[in-house]
Amino acid sequence: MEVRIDALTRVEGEGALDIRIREGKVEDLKLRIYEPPRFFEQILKGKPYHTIPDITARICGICPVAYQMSGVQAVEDAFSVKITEELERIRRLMYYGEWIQSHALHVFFLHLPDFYNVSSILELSKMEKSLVNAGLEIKKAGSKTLEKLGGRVSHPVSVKVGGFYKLPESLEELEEPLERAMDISFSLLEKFKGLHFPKMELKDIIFVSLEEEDYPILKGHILTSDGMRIRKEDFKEFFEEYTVEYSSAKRSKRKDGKVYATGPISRFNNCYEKLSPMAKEYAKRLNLEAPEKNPYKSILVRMVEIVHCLERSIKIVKDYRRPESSQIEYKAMEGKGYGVSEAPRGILWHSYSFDKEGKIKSADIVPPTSQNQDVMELSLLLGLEEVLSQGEERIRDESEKVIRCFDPCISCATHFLRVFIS
Amino acid sequence: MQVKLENPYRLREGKVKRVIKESENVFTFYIETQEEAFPGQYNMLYAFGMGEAPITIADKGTDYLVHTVRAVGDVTKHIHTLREGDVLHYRGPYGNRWKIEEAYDKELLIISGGLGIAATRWIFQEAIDGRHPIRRVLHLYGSKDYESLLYRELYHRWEEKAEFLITLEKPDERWKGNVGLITELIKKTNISKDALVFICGPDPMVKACVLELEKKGVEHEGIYASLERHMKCSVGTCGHCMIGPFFVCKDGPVFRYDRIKEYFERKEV
Amino acid sequence: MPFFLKKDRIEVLFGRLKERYKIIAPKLVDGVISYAYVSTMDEVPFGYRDHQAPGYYRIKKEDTKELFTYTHPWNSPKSFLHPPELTLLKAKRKDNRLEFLYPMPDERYALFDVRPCDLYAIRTLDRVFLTKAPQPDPYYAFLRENLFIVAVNCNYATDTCFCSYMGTGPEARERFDLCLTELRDGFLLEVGSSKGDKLLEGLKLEPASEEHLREKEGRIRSTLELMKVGVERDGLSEKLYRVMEDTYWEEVGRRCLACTNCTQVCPTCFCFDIVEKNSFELEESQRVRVWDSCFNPSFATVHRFNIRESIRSRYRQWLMHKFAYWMDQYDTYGCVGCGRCITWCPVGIDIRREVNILASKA
Amino acid sequence: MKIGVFKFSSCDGCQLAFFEMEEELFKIPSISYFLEAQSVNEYGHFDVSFVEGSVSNREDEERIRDIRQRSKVLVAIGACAVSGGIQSVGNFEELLKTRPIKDYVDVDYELAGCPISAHTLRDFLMTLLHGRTPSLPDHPVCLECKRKGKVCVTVSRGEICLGPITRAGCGAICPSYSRGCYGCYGPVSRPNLEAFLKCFPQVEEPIKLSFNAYNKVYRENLWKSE
Ligand SMILES: Cc1cc2nc3c(=O)[nH]c(=O)nc-3n(C[C@H](O)[C@H](O)[C@H](O)COP(=O)(O)OP(=O)(O)OC[C@H]3O[C@@H](n4cnc5c(N)ncnc54)[C@H](O)[C@@H]3O)c2cc1C
Ligand code: SF4
Ligand code: SF4
Ligand code: SF4
Repeated sequence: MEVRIDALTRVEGEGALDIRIREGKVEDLKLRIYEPPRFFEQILKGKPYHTIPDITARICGICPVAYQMSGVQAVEDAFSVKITEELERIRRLMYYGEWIQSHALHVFFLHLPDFYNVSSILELSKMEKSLVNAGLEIKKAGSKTLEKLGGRVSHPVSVKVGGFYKLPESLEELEEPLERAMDISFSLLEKFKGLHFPKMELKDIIFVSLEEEDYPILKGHILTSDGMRIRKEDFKEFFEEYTVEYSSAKRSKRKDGKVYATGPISRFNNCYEKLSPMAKEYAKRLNLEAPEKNPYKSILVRMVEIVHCLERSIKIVKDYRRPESSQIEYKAMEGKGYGVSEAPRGILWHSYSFDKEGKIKSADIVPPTSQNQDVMELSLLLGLEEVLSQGEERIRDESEKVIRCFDPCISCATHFLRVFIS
Repeated sequence: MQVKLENPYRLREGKVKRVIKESENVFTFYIETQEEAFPGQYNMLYAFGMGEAPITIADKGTDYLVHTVRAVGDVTKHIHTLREGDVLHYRGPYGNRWKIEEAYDKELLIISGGLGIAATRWIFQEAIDGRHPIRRVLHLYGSKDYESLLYRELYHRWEEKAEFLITLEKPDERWKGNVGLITELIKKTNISKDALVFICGPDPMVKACVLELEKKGVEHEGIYASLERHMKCSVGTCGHCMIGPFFVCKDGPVFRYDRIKEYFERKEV
Repeated sequence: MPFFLKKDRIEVLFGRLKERYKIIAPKLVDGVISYAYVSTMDEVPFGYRDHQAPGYYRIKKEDTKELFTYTHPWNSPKSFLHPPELTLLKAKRKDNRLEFLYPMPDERYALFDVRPCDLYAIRTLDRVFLTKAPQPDPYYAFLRENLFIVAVNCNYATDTCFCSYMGTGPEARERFDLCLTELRDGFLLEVGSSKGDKLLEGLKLEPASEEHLREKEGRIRSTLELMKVGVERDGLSEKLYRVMEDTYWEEVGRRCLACTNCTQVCPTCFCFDIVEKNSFELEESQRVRVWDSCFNPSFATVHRFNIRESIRSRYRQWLMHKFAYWMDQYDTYGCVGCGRCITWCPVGIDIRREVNILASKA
Repeated sequence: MKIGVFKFSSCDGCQLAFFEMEEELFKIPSISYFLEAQSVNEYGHFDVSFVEGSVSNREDEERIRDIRQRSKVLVAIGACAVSGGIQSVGNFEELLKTRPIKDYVDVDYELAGCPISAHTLRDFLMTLLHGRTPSLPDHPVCLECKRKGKVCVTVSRGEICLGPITRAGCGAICPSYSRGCYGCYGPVSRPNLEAFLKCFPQVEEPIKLSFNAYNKVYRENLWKSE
């Protein structure tokens, strides 16, 4: 039997899935991403360094801040710019805003309908109006943060190498929506606890995240669940990208051949201890413990991360005083730089080299969705075991559900340089 | 200090008494009101959520006034949905009037092009009602085709009292009268040099008629034209309707031709 | 009778204003002197100097004890009397009927530090919206009547200032409530209205001496001398009417971006659009007045056809309106010589130069 | 009213505008096709189709023609659909071939922006729902910049700002954040490019880097000269 899903729904971007089943077993399974590649690395070549945050943001309209943050970090790395703590805090706040907005979007708009067996949030809102409204409020807190700091939710305009073009006088107006989102998140605990999660265990995979002073988001080195700590500049020594014939997106695996996952579950499993107190409390009340190996429960981890971001954001907002200067001075120079941060969907790695004037000589970007394609296929194999005998419709349905757990972003995955046919 | 001023943006309401379908996209509305107004003036008609549009007061009785509206955009299309008994919100009247007294003891020539007849209907009816000492009243009306002729039910009465001539640009077999542009009709018509002329129609038509009238020896001082421009406020403050130093909304819409000539005839003023 | 005010006493004046009004005063915003709400006098950029030229604006802190060392802010009183966005009416659907509300603005502003050019511009706007309008505009009237004006005479003029040529400055002559002239060791304080009198009520004030008056005159004179480039005002509108078909308009039209900046910063340009703001399900609709510009391609469209398609003709509309049509409409020029349109034109078109060239062709 | 939302080569940011409409998203009657929002979709006939992204290959080309055929009104949303987007910069370097929607089919409306703003989308949808004819701005960002009371960054700090030739709609965000507009809404329909470039020759580069570099106005006036 062949099961085809020509167009995955409720994911960002467009992809397809082909499954071949023989004698009750999956014989072949292909996650096909068919969106044409957009050649960002090539486009960046020759452009001045300062265009990086604006251009790379366009790789993904859902997590542009992630691109901006990894991007400026790489440039600052190359030019030896050290950002002040004060400015770093505001960068974090902006990034939290994106996590909140993007996670809430995924949790409520894309993922939650699966647990209620409805087609969309529009239908969900007819049966669970208050739940949907709550989701909107949480998302709004993130959107407002982004708008305040960057002018708009998607492709904000304020981020630059060395800091920000301009910072707001005050952030007071964010306090109320953030605090409200926090209350609302807690009020939803019972709802989330009551969701039904199919069983699945990702036994043999490696969880990969960043590690830094706080729960990882803005920077740091790479940490694997089997105990490796890798400097950002060495990323490519341990992880390699490869392509498959049936998909227009690159993939990534660890050089030792191990399948790995990046994203909320990996962060949670690797860095649980660094979550904010309220986020820990939230996890506890959801009976969520690290390591959590059931990808279906990623929705819970996203909620925990939302709470973490809200708590950290509220603190930053309350302490905020506009810095004397919104940016620090620097000079462009020849060299190579690396930037890595935790996009909502996982590790986003950038590296660039520049000539004397700061023109980009080469660019290399590895987004989270590229990295998660193998683990998605693996999870599909596991997730489909139970339903293989239940007919095409059910298989199709379950496949999409499994894929959604990873919140893949296909626009990110197809940004890349060139298709190698393997 | 309390500011107590009449708010020019305040809307009033009038009930639709009667709706006449003139043609496929032109309707005439009779609105209940006792407001004072003069021929040549216009109202701003309001459509909820759509905006306002300046519309000529086509006629007036003791307790109603008449608007003829062509549905071209948001406001006018909305107005077309109104039926008997509905309420129309409007403000006005605005603008100046046709100076009929200038025609005393003279010939009065009215030239209407297309929907422009909405702006001349009332003054034409006044001119022929016998109260004004006018020597001769002549009305030339040019229309695209038979279907778009307006006010057909009035022609009979008009023809009895004055010379009312129609020309059609693209007639069909139903039409027995004049054929061609309105300028052709002017050419054919006997008009005295000192006739007073009222024109309303699209800009190019007005210009062409003036040329034709010049040939007949009519002076620009004897020609009045009613103009159409983009309008938002109607009280001379939004600036959109400016033509040279004039605001069409308050200094017009009726202008003596010699006064606006140099702006009107110039390109892009 | 003019008074003399010691330097530090200006705080008292400011304090009194603050008790009664929302104070709008010059303030540094993004490195530019701007009219904005201020709550203390410290926010006023005393001691700063603005350097303006066509398409250029920078400020510098001066080493001086003088306070009013700058010229007018980049924006003008227009922003508060004829705000860029103002709701004219709110309509609401209720049981198949419409209900209308006409919200009158309720701010009581004190404009602290209005320069003579802008004071004259207020007078011009008064004509547009009140005295020469067929129906006075109540929204403007409300804001205007509640307005308290503290004028300040100019001790400095920047390169784009030409008020003296337009006959509007550098001395304020009328329509202020109070007027200050900064002198060597204090201020000359003139009262222009009973409102001004009332604000000073109970303050012990020292009458100004002859010498103070002489110093003021001297200062005004030296400011006047700073203005080297202007326009010849006499007979200007007649001359311009004569050159409406000149080919020179084409030349300016080639340089102008039609970006609308000149019309927006001009303290007298009043043109506006009215737009609908609707609720999603159309239960409610507002009519909102927003600034427009004769450079906007949609400004003069009739039946999808833009009467002023070329930039040349839009530039002509703007300049002719300011210096010719305005005279016929409002019995005054539409230009007060503040120079804002010169400074804030991104490509630095200098209206003085264009006017002079055109007039010389008549 | 049957609505369809379609994606071609793009970043998804314009579709996000639908979600950013928040409560009002739920007031749109009958979204029949929108892969990112719902799992049950009907690919039939559409009253209004919104198309995000640029057309990059044969399949895309066939798909857009098919969508056009099924749609009464077709709306291109965002710089990718209107101008080709950032990826179309690759056209000049012969990296790939990707084109705006209008190069293949008739487009009824174009919503500018990289991305479009939720606010614009809301107004546009609302206007259609109310039975009005949408009217989209053709004036420059400068007018919005002044209506918002923002100081000109070109004059006060010598920043390069594409505001004078860029279509309004964003609310002058960049000048509000003390930086020059980088043209993400694309050019107004008739910019005075010659005058602008003469005064600011250094803007040519940012225009050519921009998300609208492949816009017809620039394609015909800027790249041709080379
Ligand atoms: C003094 C005066 C008197 C008038 N008297 C009458 C009268 O008696 N009867 C009458 O019918 N009209 C009259 N008009 C004309 C009428 O006011 C205009 O046609 C008015 O614009 C209609 O408003 P609207 O909102 O319906 O159309 P609008 O939306 O303003 O549309 C006006 C024109 O623009 C076109 N248009 C609409 N939408 C767009 C768009 N998105 N982009 C480009 N073009 C577009 C329309 O096709 C139409 O041609 C008068 C005008 C004036 C100045
Ligand atoms: S035209 Fe220019 S100089 Fe004159 S008042 Fe307006 S902005 Fe000032
Ligand atoms: S900052 Fe840019 S958009 Fe604003 S006025 Fe200046 S040139 Fe125009
Ligand atoms: S100012 Fe320009 S670049 Fe910035 S958001 Fe607006 S259109 Fe885009």
